[in-house]
Formats: sequence, C-alpha cells, structure tokens
Amino acid sequence: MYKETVEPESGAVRTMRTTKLSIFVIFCASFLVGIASGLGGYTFYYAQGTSYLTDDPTACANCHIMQAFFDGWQKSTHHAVAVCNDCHAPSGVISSFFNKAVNGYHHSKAFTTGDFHEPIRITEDNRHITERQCRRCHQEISGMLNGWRNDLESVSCTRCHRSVGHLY
Amino acid sequence: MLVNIKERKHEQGNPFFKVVEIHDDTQDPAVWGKNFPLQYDGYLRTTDMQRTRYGGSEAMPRTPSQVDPRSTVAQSKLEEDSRLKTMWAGYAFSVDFREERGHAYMLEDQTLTERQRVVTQPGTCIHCHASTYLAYKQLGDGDITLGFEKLNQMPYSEARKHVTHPVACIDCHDPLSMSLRVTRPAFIEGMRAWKASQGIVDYDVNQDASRQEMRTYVCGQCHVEYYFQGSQKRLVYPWADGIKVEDIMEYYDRQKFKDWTHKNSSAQTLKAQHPEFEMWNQGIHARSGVACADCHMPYRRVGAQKISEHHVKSPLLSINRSCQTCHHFSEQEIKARVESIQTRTYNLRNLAMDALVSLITDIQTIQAVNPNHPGLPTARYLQRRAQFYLDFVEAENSTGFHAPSEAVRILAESIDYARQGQIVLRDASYTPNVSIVAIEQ
Amino acid sequence: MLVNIKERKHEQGNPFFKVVEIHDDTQDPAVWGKNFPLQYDGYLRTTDMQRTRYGGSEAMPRTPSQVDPRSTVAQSKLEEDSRLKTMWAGYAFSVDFREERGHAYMLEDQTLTERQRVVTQPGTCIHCHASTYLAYKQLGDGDITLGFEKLNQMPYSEARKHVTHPVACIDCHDPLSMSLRVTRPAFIEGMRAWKASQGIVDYDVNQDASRQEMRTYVCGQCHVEYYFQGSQKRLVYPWADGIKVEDIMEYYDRQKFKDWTHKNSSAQTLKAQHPEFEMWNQGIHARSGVACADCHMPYRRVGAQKISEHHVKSPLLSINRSCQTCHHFSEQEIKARVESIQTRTYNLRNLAMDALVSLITDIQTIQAVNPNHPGLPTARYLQRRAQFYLDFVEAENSTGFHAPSEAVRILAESIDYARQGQIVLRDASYTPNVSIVAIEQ
Ligand code: HEC
Ligand code: HEC
Ligand code: HEC
Ligand code: HEC
Ligand code: HEC
Ligand code: HEC
Ligand code: HEC
Ligand code: HEC
Ligand code: HEC
Ligand code: HEC
Ligand code: HEC
Ligand code: HEC
Ligand code: HEC
Ligand code: HEC
Ligand SMILES: [Ca+2]
Ligand SMILES: [Ca+2]
Repeated sequence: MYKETVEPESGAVRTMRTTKLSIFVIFCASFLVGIASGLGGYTFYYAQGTSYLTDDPTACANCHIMQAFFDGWQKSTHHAVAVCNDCHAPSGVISSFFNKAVNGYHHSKAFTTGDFHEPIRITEDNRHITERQCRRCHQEISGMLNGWRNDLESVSCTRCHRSVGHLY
Repeated sequence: MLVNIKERKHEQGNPFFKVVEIHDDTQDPAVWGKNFPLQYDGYLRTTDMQRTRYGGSEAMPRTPSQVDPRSTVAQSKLEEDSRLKTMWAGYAFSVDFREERGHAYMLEDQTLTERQRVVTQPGTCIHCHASTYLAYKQLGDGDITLGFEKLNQMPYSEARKHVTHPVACIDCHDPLSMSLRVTRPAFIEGMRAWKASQGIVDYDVNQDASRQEMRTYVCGQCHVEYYFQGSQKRLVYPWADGIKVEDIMEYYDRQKFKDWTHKNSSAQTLKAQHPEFEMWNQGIHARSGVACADCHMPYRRVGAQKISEHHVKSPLLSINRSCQTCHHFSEQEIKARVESIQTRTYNLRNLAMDALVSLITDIQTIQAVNPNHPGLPTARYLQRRAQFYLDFVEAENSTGFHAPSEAVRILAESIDYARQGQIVLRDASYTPNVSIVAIEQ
Repeated sequence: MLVNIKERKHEQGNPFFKVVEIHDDTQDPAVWGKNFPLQYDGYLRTTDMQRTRYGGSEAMPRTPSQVDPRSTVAQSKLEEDSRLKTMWAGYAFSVDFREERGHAYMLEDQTLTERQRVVTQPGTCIHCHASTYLAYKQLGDGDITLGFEKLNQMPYSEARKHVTHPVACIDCHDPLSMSLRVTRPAFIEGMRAWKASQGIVDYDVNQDASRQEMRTYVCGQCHVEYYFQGSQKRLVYPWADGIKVEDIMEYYDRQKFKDWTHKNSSAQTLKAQHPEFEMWNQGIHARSGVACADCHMPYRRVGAQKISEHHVKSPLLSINRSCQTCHHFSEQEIKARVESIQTRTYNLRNLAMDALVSLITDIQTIQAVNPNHPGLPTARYLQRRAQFYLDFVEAENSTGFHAPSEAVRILAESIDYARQGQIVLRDASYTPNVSIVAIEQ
C-alpha cells in the first residue's frame, strides 16, 4: 500500500532532463564560440577540461580555486569512500556527461572571467544532484526518512549533514 | 566507484512489514507498534526520568494513596522556589506545580495533580493530555471541530471518560500515508488567526505547511500559551495580534481577560503556560529552519535503518544526535554553551522574580493601610503585566535556550514594570511608560 | 559549523617582492606599502565613509575653520539622541560625541574634537589614536614601557608632537617576520592582570598568545574600556577582577574611582568607552574562536593571492567575505539577522535610557527641594551603577551584535538599578538589591 504512494520519478527530475538537453545544445555551440574566441576554450584546455569527464579528484583541484574544497574533502569522512563526481555528478553515463559538460563550461567561463560570487556556493541544480547522490549510496538507511510522500526535496540530507563531503 | 547500488532503488519505498491494517479508528499505539516496532519502542521509553541542569525530570518516590496512586512524581517547582507561591497566590498553581516529564505521564499527571482537587477543571484540559482524535471524531460524528467543542464543555471528570491514552500515533500521523498531520482544532484556528494578522487569508495548516514545518507544528499543537474562552470554555491560542509576548499581552488586555484575581494584591492576573512554540519562533533556530523534531526527535540508527527517535526528551540527553550533525564541537562544549545561556536566563529570572514579589508585597502592605490609595489600580495593572512577562519565560521550558536574547529582553521589561509599580505606590503622581488598562474584577 | 581558520594556512606562503628594507624604526606606512601594496591600498581606504543601519559612519560636510580644518565629520550622536547630554551632563562628552569612523581619521578626530577644547586632556589619550610605537621607543630609549609612561604624563598638546600617523603597520606587525605583535603596554598589563585573576601568572601576550588570539589582541589594544590611573595618568584597563561589566564595576568601586561628578545630580559617575573586546569575549563567536580580524579584516582574493582586507570596517559592508565563509545564508538574510539583534538591543537601550533620565531628573528635583534628603546618597550610587551598565552597551559599537544576550542582560540590570533609585527617592527606607558604595566627591 505504501508503495503505491511512491512516485517513481519526481517532477523535478523530469524537468531537469529536459533542460539538460537544451543546455547540451547551448553548450556545444558555446564551446565552439569559446574556442574561436580563445576564452572558455583555453581555460578548458589549461585546466585539463577533460578532467570533468574523469573521476580523479585531483583533476578538479587543477583549478586552484577548487583547492580549498579538495582540502576540505580530504578531511571529510567521505574522502575514502566518495570522489567529487560521486556527489557532484549524476549517475548514469548520459546524464553524467551532460552535467559535466554544463558545469565544465560554466566553471571554465567563470574561472576565466573571474566573475563569480565568493565564497563559491553550490547552485540549486547541483544541490539537487548531490541530494540524489546521497540517496543513491544510502538508500537503505534513508528509506524510512523519505517517509511516505517521497518527494525528494522534502527531506534535505545536507541540512543536517552539510559537512560530510567537506570539513573545513 | 566504491559503493555500487542500483540507481534509484531507494524509491522502491521502505522495507517495512505490514503486520496489521491500521485505519483512522485505530487508537491503540500498541497496534501501530506492530507495524513500526522501532518507533513504538521509543514512544514507550518516554517513561524514563533523568534530570539535566535545568530540564529533564527527577523521579521522586512517593507513597501511592487512594486518590493518587502514582509511585513517582517529578520534583515540585514550588518547593524549589517558594516565590512561585506568592506569584500565583489564590490560583491552583500555588498548590501543586511540578517539573514536566515524559509524554507517557501526561494523562495521569493531569488527572492526579492536586490542581484538580482545588478547582473543578473543564473538559478543555484534556485536549493536550490525551489521544483525543478519536474522541473528537466520535463525539462530533466525524466532525472533529464539533467533537472538540463538545469535549470542551464537559466537566473534566466526564471528558476524562472519553479518552484512554496519552498522545498517541494517531494524533500526529495519518494512518495511511504515515505523514504528519495536525489534529487539534485550537492549533488550526490559532494558526489561521495568526496568519490572518499577517495578511494571509484562510491558512490551513494541514494543506499549506511544508513537511519541515509540520515537524514543528505537531508539537505546536500543545506546547503553546492558551486560554479558555468564554462560557463555552473553548480552547483558544491567543495569537490574533501576533505571537510575541507584547502581542499576546495586548490581546488579553483587549479581551479584558484574566485567569484569576490575585489573592494578596487583588490584581487581575494571568498565567502564562509553556509558550515553547512562541519562543522558538523568536530564536535563531526557527529562523534557520530547525524544527522541534530535529532536536527533540533526532534520527537514530537502528541496524541498517534510520528512524526518528520517538523517545521525545531533553536534547541534552542525546547531544551527539540532536546537535552534533550541525555543530562540530564536543558534547561537553555544546552542553556548556546551553548551560551558559540557561544560567544567564535563570539569574535574570531570579532578579525579575524578586522585583515582582517586592511589588506584590508593597501592594499588600499599602492596601491594608489604605484600600483607596490612588496608586493601587496602576500598580495592580503593572503587576499583571510584569507577572505575565516573567511567567512567559518562567513557564517556557527551555530556560531561555529556544530564544536566548528574546527571553532576556522579556525579563528586562518585566523588571521595568514591576519597579514602576513600586514607584507608583510611593508616588501616585508617577506616570509609567505604558498605558494602564482597566480589567474588571 | 566549523571555524575555518586552518584552511587559510596555505595562504601564508604568499609571494612578495621585497622592494625596500623595513626595520623596527620604519614608521611611515607608505614605505611598508612598497613591499605590501595590496595591504597598504586597503589601509588607505579606511577614509571611506558609508553608513549601515546602526554602524559605519556618515560623511557630514562642514565648513573648515581655523581651529578645525576638517571638511567632513561623522554624524553627531548627541544630535541623534539628546538624552545623552543628560547622561553626561558636566562631562566633555556632552559637548561633542560622534559616531566613530575609519582608522585614517583617528588622529585628526582626536586632535580636533571639541572635547579637547573644553578640558585639558593628558598625553595618555594619544595611546590609541596614533602610531605610538616609535615614540615609545625613542622616549624610553628602547624601553617601550618607559616611553609609554613619559607620554602619559605630558599634556596632550605636547604628546601630540611626538606622533605623526594614525595606527600604522608597525603598531601591529613585527617588521621582519610580519607576524602580529602587541605594542601597547596597557594591553599587556591589562591582560596580565586579568589572567592573574584566573590563576595564570606572568602572562605575556606576545609570548603566550596563539596566532588566532593575536588576530583579536591587536584590536584589543584599543577597543577596550580604560581609565587614567592616579596623578601619573597611567592608562589602565580595569580588568584585575575580570572583564564582565560587574567585575569592572566592582573594580572601580573598590578603587573609588569616578570620571566626573554629574552636573545635574552630583552622582560620582563613570564613562564607559568602547568595550568591544570585553563584550566580544562574552559572545558565541569568541567562544567559537572567531577573531575580530575574521569579520573586520576578512580574506580577500586578489588574483591568485588571498590577503587580509586592511580596509577595516563594518562587516555589513562585506557580508560575503566576512560571514558567508561560515554561514550559508544569503547576504540579505544575514543582514536581517544582524539587524534583528541590533534592533532588539537598541529598543531596550531606549527603555534603559528613559529609566536613567527619569532617575537623574528625580534626583535633580528632590535635591533642589531638600539637599539632605536621606535617599540621595543611595539614589546617586544607583545612578552611577545604572549609568555605567547602560553606557557599557551604548558605548559598545556593535549595538549588541558581539554578544546579544549579554548586552540585553546588562540593560536589564541597568533598568533595575535606575528604577530602584527612583523608589528610594520616594521612600528612603527602601533597601535596594545591591550594596551601596560611598565614592568621595
Ligand atoms: C576551470 C577551473 C575549474 C575546474 C577544473 C573545476 N572547477 Fe568547480 N568551480 C570553478 C569556479 C570558477 C567555480 C565558481 C563558479 C560560480 O560560482 O559561478 C566553481 C564552482 C564549483 C561548484 C559550486 C557551484 C556550482 O556550480 O554548483 C561545484 C560544486 C564545483 N565547482 C565542483 C567541481 C568539481 C566536482 C570539479 C571536478 C569534476 C570541478 N569543480 C572542477 C572552477 C573549476
Ligand atoms: C560526500 C559528498 C561530497 C563529495 C565526495 C564532494 N563534495 Fe563538494 N559538496 C558536497 C555538498 C553536500 C556540498 C554543499 C554544501 C552546502 O550545501 O553548503 C558541496 C559543495 C561543494 C562546492 C561549493 C561550495 C559550497 O559550500 O557550496 C564545491 C566547489 C565543491 N563541493 C567541490 C568539490 C570537490 C572539488 C570535490 C572533490 C575534491 C568534492 N566537492 C567532493 C558534497 C560532496
Ligand atoms: C559513493 C557513495 C556515497 C555517496 C555519494 C555518499 N555517501 Fe555517505 N557514506 C558512504 C559510505 C561508504 C560511508 C561509510 C560506510 C557507512 O557507514 O555506511 C558513508 C558514510 C556516511 C555517513 C556517516 C559518517 C558521517 O560522516 O557521519 C553519513 C552521515 C553520510 N554518509 C551521509 C551522506 C550524505 C548526506 C551524502 C550526500 C551529500 C552522502 N553521504 C553521499 C558512501 C556514500
Ligand atoms: C534532521 C537531521 C537529519 C537529516 C535531515 C538527515 N539526517 Fe542522516 N543522520 C542524522 C543523525 C542525527 C544521524 C546519527 C544517527 C545515530 O548516530 O544514531 C544520522 C546518521 C546518518 C548516517 C550514518 C548512520 C551511521 O551511523 O552509519 C547516514 C549514512 C545518513 N544519516 C544519511 C542521510 C541521508 C542520505 C539523508 C537524506 C535522505 C539524511 N541522512 C538526512 C540526522 C539527519
Ligand atoms: C535547536 C534545538 C531545539 C529546537 C529546534 C527546539 N528545542 Fe526544545 N529544547 C532544546 C534544549 C537544548 C532544551 C533544554 C533542555 C534541558 O534543559 O535539559 C529544550 C527544552 C525543551 C523543553 C523542556 C524539556 C525538559 O527536559 O524539561 C520542551 C518541552 C521543549 N524544549 C519543546 C520544544 C518545542 C515544542 C519546540 C518547537 C516549537 C522545540 N522545543 C524546539 C533544544 C531545542
Ligand atoms: C497532545 C499534546 C502534546 C503534543 C502533541 C506534544 N506534547 Fe510534549 N508534552 C505534553 C505534555 C502534557 C507534557 C508533560 C507531561 C507530564 O509532565 O506529565 C509534555 C512534555 C514534553 C517534554 C518534556 C519531557 C521531559 O522529560 O521533561 C518534551 C521535551 C516535549 N514534551 C516535547 C514535545 C515535542 C518535541 C513534540 C512534538 C514532536 C511534543 N512534545 C508534542 C503535551 C504534548
Ligand atoms: C494547550 C495545551 C494544554 C492544555 C489546554 C493544558 N495543558 Fe497541561 N500541559 C501542557 C504541556 C505542553 C505541558 C508540559 C509543559 C509544562 O509543564 O510546562 C503540560 C503540563 C501539565 C502538568 C505537569 C506539570 C505541572 O504543571 O505540574 C499538569 C499537572 C497539567 N499540565 C495539568 C493541566 C490541567 C489541569 C489543565 C487544564 C486546566 C491543562 N493541563 C491544560 C499542555 C496543556
Ligand atoms: C508527538 C507527535 C508524534 C507522535 C505521538 C508519534 N509520532 Fe511518529 N513521527 C513524528 C515526527 C515529527 C516524525 C518525523 C516525520 C517527518 O520527518 O516527516 C515521525 C515519524 C514517524 C515515522 C516515519 C519514520 C521515522 O522514524 O522518521 C513512523 C513510521 C512513525 N513516526 C511511527 C509512529 C508510531 C508507530 C507512533 C506511535 C507509537 C508515533 N509515530 C507517534 C511525531 C510523532
Ligand atoms: C539542523 C541544524 C541544527 C541543529 C540540529 C541544531 N542547531 Fe544550533 N544552530 C544552527 C544554526 C543554523 C544556528 C545559527 C548560527 C549559524 O548560522 O551557524 C545555530 C545556532 C546555535 C547557537 C548559537 C545561538 C546563540 O543564541 O548563541 C547555539 C548555542 C546552538 N545553536 C546550540 C544548539 C544545540 C544545543 C543543539 C541541539 C540541542 C542545536 N544547536 C541543534 C543549526 C542547528
Ligand atoms: C562574528 C563577526 C564579528 C567579530 C568576531 C567581531 N565583530 Fe565587530 N562587528 C561585527 C558586526 C556585524 C558589527 C555591526 C556593524 C554595523 O552595525 O554596521 C560590528 C561592529 C563593530 C564596531 C563598530 C563598527 C561600525 O561600523 O561602526 C567596532 C569598532 C567593532 N565591531 C570592533 C570589533 C573588535 C575590536 C572585535 C574583537 C574584539 C570585533 N569587532 C569582533 C562583527 C564582528
Ligand atoms: C591604535 C588604536 C587602535 C587599534 C590598534 C585598532 N583600532 Fe579600530 N579604531 C580606533 C579608533 C580611535 C577608531 C575611531 C576613529 C575615528 O572615529 O576617528 C577606530 C575605529 C574602528 C572601526 C569603526 C569604523 C567605522 O567605519 O565606523 C572599526 C570597525 C575598527 N576600528 C575595528 C578595529 C579592528 C578590527 C582592529 C584590529 C584589527 C582595530 N580596530 C585596531 C583605534 C584602534
Ligand atoms: C584605550 C584606547 C583609547 C584611549 C585611551 C582614547 N581613545 Fe578615543 N577612541 C578609541 C576607540 C577604539 C575609538 C573608536 C570607538 C568609539 O568611538 O567608541 C575612539 C574614538 C574617539 C573619538 C571619535 C568618536 C567620538 O567620541 O566623537 C574621539 C573624538 C576620541 N576617541 C577622542 C579621545 C580623547 C580626547 C581621548 C583622551 C581623553 C581618547 N580618545 C582616548 C580608543 C581610545
Ligand atoms: C590594526 C592592526 C593592523 C595594522 C595597522 C596593519 N595590519 Fe597588517 N595585518 C593585521 C592582521 C590582523 C593580519 C592577519 C595576520 C594573521 O592572520 O596572522 C595582517 C596581515 C598582514 C599581512 C600578511 C598577509 C595578509 O594579508 O594576511 C601583511 C603583509 C600585512 N598585514 C601588511 C600590513 C601593512 C603593509 C600595513 C600598513 C600599511 C599593515 N599590515 C597594517 C593587522 C594590521
Ligand atoms: C569563522 C567562522 C565565523 C564567521 C566568520 C562568522 N561566524 Fe557567525 N557564528 C559562527 C559560529 C561557530 C556560531 C555559533 C553557532 C554555531 O555553532 O553555528 C555563529 C553564530 C552566529 C549567529 C547566531 C548567534 C546569535 O546570537 O543568535 C549569528 C546571527 C551570526 N553568527 C552572524 C554572523 C555574522 C553577521 C558574521 C559576519 C559579520 C559572522 N557570523 C561571522 C561562526 C562564524
Ligand atoms: Ca522537564
Ligand atoms: Ca562607526
């Protein structure tokens, strides 16, 4: 009976899928423009942009601006069990690639122009991804918490466990 | 990838074994407990008694008697501080007032308090001390508000026959979805009035509140200031002007409401009661979205499961789970922080209590000499005010923790009123900094 | 929440180009600025004037004159609240008292305040308004304490000739290692006395303080309550009994110290002055190890480097860098939290101010009628006390933020004293809840 009240996939996820698709198109276009202007493209190269496609955390720390978060991760409880992409990239080959492309482009641009809010804050979209990733690994333990409404955002794991990935 | 679990398997729902069917007429928590043994187990443990510096409760052994078969009670607050008897002179609270303890005791503590023996209480009392949902439904033929009204108007002893359990699963949970729900009409109405004062019309707590808000609102059903309105003895939460102490004071003044006439001073006095919800609202935790359940029902790991601790109690007895996910300090340090807030509140509460008792004594002395002393009406109103402000902090059970600066601010104003009452008695021409409201005898 | 100080460590390795040699006699910040242009640049910008709701400062244009060539000053607090004039009647503060502004102005604001024109001030004043390190060294032949003593004993106008700059690099930094150091004997001695009261002997702040503590102590050199001791006019921080308001009150009472005799009431009154360090110590941030520099000199990224913001100012003008490293709320929300704390403090400060002014007025009225009224000595002592407590919050420049509950608690006690003073004037037999200390005229 309780199973029936469970939504197989929340609305938020569906919306994200669609936006991701359009963002991918924008990304490809921007990427070309970026290379042409030598702006985002150079940074993407300099920062070993392909690192967004690997799971090596040191790749993220290629940007000194990510160093503090890398250091924080190393001190966190999860450094031995989860790498950056486990929490910051959605699982599934396709969605993961899209996400990395979007973030990769965004961060490269931000890094190059220096135009971003400091201290750096996770975006709403990326927070949703992280929240889902917590549940991916901890589905067993969070089963009860999700309650019977199972709307993903109704319980935010990071509200209480903000520091599991980064201990400063 | 170190942990390899199939994606979104969690959305398959909970591993829970439905042993029995539970429906909207299942009152007995033991039955619910068959499906949810871990939560039920915690619920049962609200019988535990353990003291913290300013909270928890201490098991005081007593010899059971015919009228009162309890073999333990919580410590008496009147014995700890006899000034409370002066403050409540002429009111049932001056006869018996104890530290509150776990939910398991709520029904028997209410039934057996000596306050029941000195005054005839209305059925309204039962609202917060029992599982009343089914009684409402039955008495109201499915309409809980109607049932609520009927229960209010009975004498306590009759109302008592309609209930069996202390607060139970059904009072906080929808039996089908297990999601939280508010079952108390007084809270529904109080919230509607408060929201209306902010320009939000027709607020319905069960429809409009987020899940996180519900983790507070289920507690706000009872842990609030209240009064019995009119001859219907309707349970009303006095929030139509707002929920800060001055809003409530203004509300009572406009209603010309009094709880009793003070025995020593003839002031028209009010009794504040457990405004946890109201005070929490003024604190930094409420502002940060931290709910009652976050601290008082923290998650607990049991095997591979994580459940809400249904042993509702002082968070100082579970600091690691209640506080440490958010605050990365040692347990000892967190405890010290709480106690430093509480001690500051407690010391100032003592100063305010001294000021109030001085005022009461002064009124008593002067009215004995000259019952027509022109300063008396003003002094009595200032007592009403000073006393309500003080009691708002005194009756709030966190000893200031839920909203530290607000608690201290309220005590400061209480002192200001009490001392001005004393001035007026010595100099009737003195004009205090607050307008005097006449409350009829 | 974690105090993220350790994170900063790696930033110490900042590359820097040594353009000039700096040694222990290099006073001019412009020279230091050749090696550290980013820090120097911030330092220069302390000339900026921008108001926040309760802090910062507002640039008020004025016509420069012969005696006072300033073309802008900060807003006058006396004009904003004329009750201050009553509180300080007979003291230089009732003539000129302004909102404080950036460090760049400290020397000219002190030199040119009208307070200098109504009273002859001692050289001691200069201690906190100029770069004095070199003057100490030169006057004391290398012994800064000796130099300090000599400077204290000069008249202000003479002392003034020994200094040129507002607080400069050399007052906070060791020129060789650039590490922080305390250069003010009064702070060194004050800390030694305070630590001694806690059983720690021979505390030496420059030896024993951690780096994080030094990030507060360099500010504590000046942002503290002080008095001029004896005929030597030695600058002393009154911490021998502790640094809470009651400890300092007790200290002054034991010393029978007064700043002046109140003009309206003849009470032996005290002036509290910028106890930021003392109040900060009572707050949750101090307890969590958060230093003045964390909020007032937050790290700023300049290219690949992170430097300490040397434009010392209200953190509300840099919320992202000052607060958001620790608090994950929006800038708007953080600002609202601060203002809610400040408004609560400010409202209660107004109540306390009213109570104090009423007491002063009462004393004035009664002594005019009967200078031998038996209640007067008690009322005057209560004024001294109420006023010092109130001023301790009033003069503290964060409007309560540094220690919200403590600020409110102090105001509560201030009200209690002031109102009891009023009672005593109407009833000399009344015994207040604090013992009366006689301070000679
Ligand atoms: C090209 C340099 C660079 C690299 C490489 C990089 N980042 Fe970032 N990252 C940035 C910058 C710049 C920002 C700030 C962007 C902003 O806030 O607009 C940022 C912001 C973020 C944020 C918070 C903002 C958001 O979009 O949610 C996250 C999370 C993040 N990075 C994760 C990662 C991970 C995970 C990796 C490696 C897979 C990585 N970064 C690699 C430069 C980089
Ligand atoms: C176990 C999960 C986890 C891992 C592993 C992890 N993070 Fe995060 N990260 C988080 C969470 C949760 C947040 C959001 C914190 C918050 O809401 O304040 C976050 C936030 C961030 C931010 C934005 C800063 C902020 O406070 O919002 C950056 C940048 C970031 N992570 C980078 C990284 C990098 C780089 C790595 C690998 C070195 C990494 N993360 C590994 C969980 C993780
Ligand atoms: C790649 C898998 C993975 C991801 C993603 C992940 N975790 Fe974990 N987490 C683990 C493992 C493995 C452990 C340690 C084993 C255990 O105790 O279950 C763990 C331990 C924990 C613990 C207990 C230790 C502690 O830090 O208190 C908490 C709480 C926790 N995780 C919360 C989270 C949250 C919240 C997120 C998302 C922000 C998250 N985890 C993301 C795998 C993961
Ligand atoms: C209201 C606060 C709160 C929220 C929200 C929350 N947790 Fe927890 N979590 C806790 C507490 C408290 C504990 C410690 C329980 C214990 O020690 O018994 C805990 C423990 C855990 C553990 C470790 C259990 C162990 O001891 O190994 C994991 C894993 C975990 N939580 C994951 C999550 C995930 C995933 C989410 C979101 C779906 C989440 N939590 C949401 C408070 C919370
Ligand atoms: C941030 C944590 C936190 C939140 C949120 C919180 N409380 Fe508390 N509460 C405490 C602490 C700490 C105490 C003091 C306990 C003690 O003195 O032993 C306390 C005390 C109490 C007490 C007295 C307990 C006793 O042991 O005697 C009651 C009743 C109470 N709270 C109810 C509530 C209600 C109702 C809410 C929501 C409206 C709430 N609390 C929200 C932390 C919290
Ligand atoms: C139906 C009314 C009702 C509801 C709903 C309710 N309480 Fe209570 N609560 C009481 C009463 C009555 C007592 C005192 C019982 C006694 O002393 O016999 C009490 C006692 C307490 C105590 C004191 C325990 C102690 O050891 O001193 C705490 C803490 C508490 N409640 C918290 C909560 C929280 C948190 C919630 C919501 C999750 C909640 N209550 C919901 C009526 C209620
Ligand atoms: C609005 C809800 C509400 C109503 C109505 C209510 N109570 Fe309570 N009662 C509580 C809560 C919550 C507590 C626990 C907190 C406390 O003791 O301050 C409590 C505690 C008590 C206690 C134990 C502590 C003590 O005071 O000795 C007794 C006895 C009691 N109530 C009796 C009564 C009686 C008699 C009435 C009717 C006149 C009544 N209650 C009406 C909510 C309520
Ligand atoms: C005073 C209110 C109250 C009472 C009574 C109560 N609960 Fe709960 N219960 C809660 C709260 C609050 C939550 C957390 C719900 C959420 O986060 O949405 C909860 C959650 C639950 C959950 C979801 C899983 C979990 O542990 O978080 C179950 C199952 C549950 N309760 C069963 C019971 C049973 C069985 C009883 C009776 C024995 C009961 N409850 C009595 C307040 C209550
Ligand atoms: C879900 C998160 C959460 C939980 C659980 C929580 N807190 Fe807090 N607490 C906060 C936030 C947020 C603040 C506001 C300051 C900040 O932004 O860090 C705060 C502030 C405080 C402060 C400083 C406020 C003041 O008035 O000085 C104290 C003390 C404190 N918490 C103690 C506790 C204690 C004790 C508990 C457990 C009984 C607790 N907290 C549980 C999030 C939490
Ligand atoms: C946690 C942050 C924090 C810490 C630590 C802190 N302050 Fe502040 N301070 C503030 C805030 C916020 C204000 C209020 C600013 C306003 O009203 O504009 C303030 C105000 C001030 C002001 C008045 C500023 C003005 O704009 O008028 C002074 C002077 C001051 N602080 C000095 C200190 C000193 C000295 C210390 C250490 C002993 C200290 N502060 C520690 C946050 C802090
Ligand atoms: C040598 C004495 C001295 C030292 C050391 C000192 N200050 Fe000041 N500070 C002053 C004086 C004097 C003023 C007022 C200047 C004026 O109004 O002309 C002031 C003003 C301020 C203001 C008010 C700015 C405004 O816009 O209102 C702040 C904030 C401040 N100081 C913080 C600090 C901090 C933080 C430190 C340590 C890093 C510090 N001060 C060190 C003497 C000092
Ligand atoms: C112990 C350090 C110290 C001493 C000694 C000191 N000051 Fe200051 N002064 C400060 C600080 C810090 C401020 C900024 C905070 C404030 O205004 O409250 C300040 C601000 C001022 C201001 C600007 C604000 C206002 O009050 O109008 C003037 C003028 C001033 N002082 C004059 C003097 C004079 C005259 C003396 C000697 C009688 C003196 N100071 C002695 C530390 C000191
Ligand atoms: C009122 C005290 C004060 C004054 C005056 C002052 N500083 Fe600093 N300075 C600090 C503090 C505090 C730090 C942080 C040191 C730490 O964290 O150990 C600092 C740090 C520095 C650093 C180390 C790098 C950094 O930015 O954190 C340099 C270089 C520096 N200051 C140069 C200067 C120069 C040049 C001047 C004069 C133009 C100056 N300072 C004036 C207080 C001061
Ligand atoms: C280096 C870390 C750090 C910095 C920087 C910091 N805080 Fe805090 N703040 C804390 C800690 C720790 C607490 C205590 C509660 C907790 O444990 O989260 C706290 C508590 C608070 C509280 C709740 C206390 C109360 O009295 O209600 C407020 C409000 C607050 N901070 C505001 C600020 C503001 C505004 C700034 C910037 C001017 C600031 N903080 C800078 C660490 C910091
Ligand atoms: Ca209790
Ligand atoms: Ca200022």
